[in-house]
Amino acid sequence: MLFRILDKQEFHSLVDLMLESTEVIGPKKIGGAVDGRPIHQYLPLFNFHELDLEYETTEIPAKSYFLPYLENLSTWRFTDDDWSQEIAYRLHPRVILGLHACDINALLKLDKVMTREFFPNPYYISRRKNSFIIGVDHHPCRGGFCRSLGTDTVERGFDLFLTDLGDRYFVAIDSERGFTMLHLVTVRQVTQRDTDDYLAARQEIASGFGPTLELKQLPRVLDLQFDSEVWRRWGAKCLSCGSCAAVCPTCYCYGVSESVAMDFTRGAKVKQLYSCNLPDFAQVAGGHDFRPERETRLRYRYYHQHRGFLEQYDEPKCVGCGRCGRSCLAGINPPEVIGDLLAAEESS
Amino acid sequence: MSAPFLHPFDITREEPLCAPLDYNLKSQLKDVDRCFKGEITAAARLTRDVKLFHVRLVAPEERQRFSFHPGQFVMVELPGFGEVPISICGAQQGFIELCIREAGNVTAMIHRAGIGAKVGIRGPFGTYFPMERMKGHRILLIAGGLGMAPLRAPIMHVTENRSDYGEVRLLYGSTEPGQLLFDYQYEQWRRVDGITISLIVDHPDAAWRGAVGTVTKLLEEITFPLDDSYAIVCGPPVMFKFVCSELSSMGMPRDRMFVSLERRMQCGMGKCCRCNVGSTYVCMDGPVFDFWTVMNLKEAI
Amino acid sequence: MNYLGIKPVRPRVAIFGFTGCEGCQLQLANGEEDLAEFLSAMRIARFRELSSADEEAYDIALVEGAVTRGDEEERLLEIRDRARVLVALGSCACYGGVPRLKNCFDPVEMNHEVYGCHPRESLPTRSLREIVTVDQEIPGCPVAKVEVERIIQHLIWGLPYRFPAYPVCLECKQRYILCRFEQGELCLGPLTRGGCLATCPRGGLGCWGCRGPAAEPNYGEFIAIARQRGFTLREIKERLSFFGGLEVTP
Amino acid sequence: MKINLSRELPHLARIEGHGNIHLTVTQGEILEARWEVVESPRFFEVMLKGKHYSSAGILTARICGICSIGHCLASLRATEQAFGVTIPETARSLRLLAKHGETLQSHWLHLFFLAGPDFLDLPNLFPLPGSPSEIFQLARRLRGVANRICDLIAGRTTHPVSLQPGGVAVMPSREKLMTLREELHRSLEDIRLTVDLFGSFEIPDFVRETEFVSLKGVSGYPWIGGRLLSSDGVEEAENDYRRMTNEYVLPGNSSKMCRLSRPSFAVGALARFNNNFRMLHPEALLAADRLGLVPICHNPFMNNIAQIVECVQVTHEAIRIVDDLTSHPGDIMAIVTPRSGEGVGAIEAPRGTLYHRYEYDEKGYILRADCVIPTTQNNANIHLDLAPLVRRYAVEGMTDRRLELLCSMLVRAYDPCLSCSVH
Ligand SMILES: Cc1cc2nc3c(=O)[nH]c(=O)nc-3n(C[C@H](O)[C@H](O)[C@H](O)COP(=O)(O)OP(=O)(O)OC[C@H]3O[C@@H](n4cnc5c(N)ncnc54)[C@H](O)[C@@H]3O)c2cc1C
Ligand code: SF4
Ligand code: SF4
Ligand code: SF4
Repeated sequence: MLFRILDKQEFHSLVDLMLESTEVIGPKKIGGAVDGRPIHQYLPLFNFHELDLEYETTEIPAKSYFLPYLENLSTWRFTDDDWSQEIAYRLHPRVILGLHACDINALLKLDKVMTREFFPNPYYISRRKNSFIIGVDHHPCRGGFCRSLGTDTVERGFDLFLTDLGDRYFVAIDSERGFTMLHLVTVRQVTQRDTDDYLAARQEIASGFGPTLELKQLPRVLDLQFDSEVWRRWGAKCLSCGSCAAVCPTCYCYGVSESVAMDFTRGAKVKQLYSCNLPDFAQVAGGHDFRPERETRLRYRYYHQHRGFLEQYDEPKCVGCGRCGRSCLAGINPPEVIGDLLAAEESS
Repeated sequence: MSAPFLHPFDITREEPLCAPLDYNLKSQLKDVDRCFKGEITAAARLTRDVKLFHVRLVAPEERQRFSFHPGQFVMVELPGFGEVPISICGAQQGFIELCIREAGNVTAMIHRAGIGAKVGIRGPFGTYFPMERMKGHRILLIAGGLGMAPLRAPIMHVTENRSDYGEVRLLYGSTEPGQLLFDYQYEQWRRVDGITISLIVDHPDAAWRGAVGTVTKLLEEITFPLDDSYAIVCGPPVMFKFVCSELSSMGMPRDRMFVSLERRMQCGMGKCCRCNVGSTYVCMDGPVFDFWTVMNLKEAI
Repeated sequence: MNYLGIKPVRPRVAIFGFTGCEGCQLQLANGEEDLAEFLSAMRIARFRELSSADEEAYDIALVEGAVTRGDEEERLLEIRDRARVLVALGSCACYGGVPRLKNCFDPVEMNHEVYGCHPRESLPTRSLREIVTVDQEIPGCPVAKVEVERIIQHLIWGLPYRFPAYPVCLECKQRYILCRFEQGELCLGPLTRGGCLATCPRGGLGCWGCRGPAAEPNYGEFIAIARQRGFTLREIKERLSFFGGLEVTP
Repeated sequence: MKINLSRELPHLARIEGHGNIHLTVTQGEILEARWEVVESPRFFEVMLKGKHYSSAGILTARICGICSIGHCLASLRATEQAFGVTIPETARSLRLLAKHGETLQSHWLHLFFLAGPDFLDLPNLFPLPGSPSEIFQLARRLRGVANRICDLIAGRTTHPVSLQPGGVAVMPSREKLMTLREELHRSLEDIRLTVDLFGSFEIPDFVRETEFVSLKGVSGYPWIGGRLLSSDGVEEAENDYRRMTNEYVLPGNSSKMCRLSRPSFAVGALARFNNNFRMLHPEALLAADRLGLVPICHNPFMNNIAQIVECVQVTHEAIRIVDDLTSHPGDIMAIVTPRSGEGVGAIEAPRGTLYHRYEYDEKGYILRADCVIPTTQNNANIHLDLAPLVRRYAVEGMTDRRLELLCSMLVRAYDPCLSCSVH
């Protein structure tokens, strides 16, 4: 990996240049909660001042720019007794600016599912390859537990990654196009002082984390505690609303629905991201349901995150961003649920 | 700035676009959601709610390259209406045979579509029965109810390669005589292909002369040793669970029995997660599993 | 035009209105982009609000509004007799809707208060299914035109329509809408059937539950959450009872 | 000339709600010419009791599916008056824009789908399969613009969500407002076509002198709040609306009736025009001129024409508001603190002046509510128009069928909203 130093003024010029020619997505403050906490989302930017890199977290992850909540898979045109299918991929380049390490790690996990499987997903690949990703270092956020999962830092999956050194950014470059992009402005080589400052900054960030969860035993515990009353307790709270999966940067499951115009001349096949907590997720014809109770569905989600995915891809699917816990009205959050499970295993 | 500084990545241009002609090849698969166009050339009613469809791929080239293994399934698409997973129950002279029960909206609509209607076909997907491994062995083919549909493909495979296999027994149970699928083929399988067929029904009618009861009862007939045999068991989960436990108590190793699981599926490609059992995608790691694996899947049955 | 080898029928549709605001009927004339296709997909036998044509025979009856008078009940029974398919259009028809709110007041006093010494006939509000068999319900206040279109198509095919099983929250999140609870407001989104594209939260208003319950509403936990966030039982109950579709348990 | 006629026209078509006309003419003498509202009463005023102030606007919007925005705005205004809340200027503009959207929605619906077929001699304006008529397309486009205004500002075409106590909950983005402006601008051409179309219709020539009541325009054509004015010279404050409406109950009609200086008065587009034509935009005046609408006009059928004139007016006003909103956006929500008190909100709904009045307890729950609906105010006038109309045309020897049609056209011209009137 190559490193460069970018003055903040130069960074401003770079963003201005990007805004001139491409769609730029970045964290933007869109309001506040009753408790006064600011709320940010990744949204299209129109000028540099809308960008707020000091944000703690966003409610919705950047996943919707790669796996949109609603996506047209194909369009049908009907003529008498026949039809044709049209498939279109998103081909416009765009810059996604200001992703934190956890979100980039989440993309790396999605990459494993979407690009390297038996059936690569062209809709995803097209969006992924057309996204220029600039990450940014930040201080630990409330409710996040990325450290426990080792996703508080990221080594790949971005084009540029910025660490704030006060008046300048320490930039990690991970792609050819990232390197080329930096040619548009003035950058300089890293000096010893920069490196020292960078390490100090990293050190400061690292020291901000609270205690971590010990997750090594978790996959085994999940099997052992399959019928634990922990699931009943948390499951009773679940509203079956699907918010957790909607805001999770790594959840990718979906449902498909098709529609046809009232005059039967055209139709569409549309994918909508779904959630395994929703009542009909595993229902089949005739009404049989493989996971009929809230608790079995809640349990399934934790299984997939921390055991199932691990079995297939050697890593858990969760990046510890804490979004699911923050957006759950019932307050179901991984650190507590996992904590309860581990405790149940201890005491049994 | 004049020129755009990010160059669009065009997935359709990067490599020569290749239609997914054969899903069994890990070939340069690009447009995974594009389906073959298939024409319904024949539709025959087998029972009150089951019809057998012959679907012929419209493009000759696609027809030629379409190949499948017994046990695999395709996604059948009614454009603008919906898509459902259906096991391939046979393929002959350029058409695919699909045996479809009217179970809900999409299947009801397929039942209504007239001859000549065009449907979309994606696939074949999934794992298949290990017909190679079974060569030279005795085979038990056991079906309950609509389980006969996925079982028909292995039967056809056996009849076409009869000399490769040892003794073949078909045990088939159904609720009532009118629900027995493919009854017009039994004679041929018996007389020409030398397959022993035992039938049983729950609710006999006046004309029924055969056995009465559930399919597990037919297992009593089996006298030969099972440790060197193979079994394919298709039917509802309760049925195959019973049958497989019975078979293993009779001495058949659990990894020599194969079953086909049914789950909700929306993609067939391990993306929608709807068919997940624990960490296993029924569409990719299944639908055919050996019974040992199924026993180890939490929530599988 | 054939669709998948099937020739779609053009059903004869009659539209009726009972006690309600007629806003749902009005939705049928909205959705300008494909209004012509929509209206041509059926033969409108009767639609008093927009047409003076009046045919006796029809296959599908779309009935809007709740029943609050004897003559309405009679007409409903007659419509049930004649229609092959009876559809309850809108929350009033499905659940009694807003008109049901009057049921918690004393009918005599209520009448006196509004009409003085000339009281009007008014029975306790009932939904259609409290009187006749309803084949299909289309909830919403007002109904969502897109959903009506899909349902009409399903009626044309004679196949049941499946509503989303998920509550409003999912669509809310998927549209980048800020949670109303986070803004200090009450929202019935976690209980209410999705499919409205979270219209109210998107417009800056908590959900009022016009579409009735989602597949598995968790009332107990919902009330606990709302109370914990400082809403009184009175507020919560007022909200839950608003459109008549949700359960109001203490 | 002797005419014998006994007609019941039950459940009149192409009006909102259920109403009947009873006609009995024997030997040319009118025994009965009666307008009767048979819509089921819903008792909104009672339902409102004990409701939290945040529910009032949402509940009362359900009085009517066509003028839900009007009801909501009247309700919010009454609540805000009761609590002494002043809403921010931008919110005021947004509300007016939503109001204009509704006026367009309602007027276009009435002109094309409800009244229009009478002039075209059609049962309805439904398109024929495969070939929708040009008039249908025109109606579709115009209603489309109206619906999009409401969608954008109020959050939905019917039963608004963003109009809330204290102001408006969301500010539409600049881009969306700009698109709307373009659309409004383009629709002016369609409005010109509509003016031509209605100019080609033969409007029945019938005159009966009556009193016209509306809000009083001060700096512009009046829509939301202000003083009340009658063409007979009565003027009252918004809070004293009851002296203007004088509601009374008639046995047999589910709707109440109103009177002022005479046994009946009229509200609505024609009343607004007659009372405030001086405030109209030049283009609106031009349209009135082209369509032969001259103040003070006493032909109730000309209400249709007054509606078109108002559509011109409202479209021009809407364009100006969008310009203001894009150039100086500001706050859209004021803080609302409930207190005990009472407040009145008067609004010019599409069919005329609408009043809501609430009394609140100190926690913001409603103690008493009163809503006076435009159609209630028009009912007596409709009723009293029928006999002279029948008399005039019966003398001309008109056929029964024509006469019947004319009577229904008269009722329709008022664009009555019967669910509203028996809220
Ligand atoms: C691998 C596999 C092979 C199958 N082979 C056959 C076959 O050969 N013949 C046959 O008649 N049926 C077969 N089925 C079952 C068949 O797919 C369902 O009956 C069918 O999906 C019901 O769809 P529907 O739209 O008619 O019903 P609905 O109840 O309207 O279903 C709605 C949606 O739910 C999903 N769904 C519902 N039930 C099932 C189910 N059991 N499995 C998967 N998805 C479901 C589908 O996505 C469907 O679009 C098979 C299923 C699987 C998984
Ligand atoms: S499961 Fe929760 S904490 Fe983990 S990645 Fe998803 S949203 Fe974040
Ligand atoms: S606003 Fe309502 S519907 Fe949306 S997420 Fe919050 S609770 Fe759910
Ligand atoms: S958000 Fe709630 S109240 Fe609003 S339309 Fe949807 S279901 Fe109805």
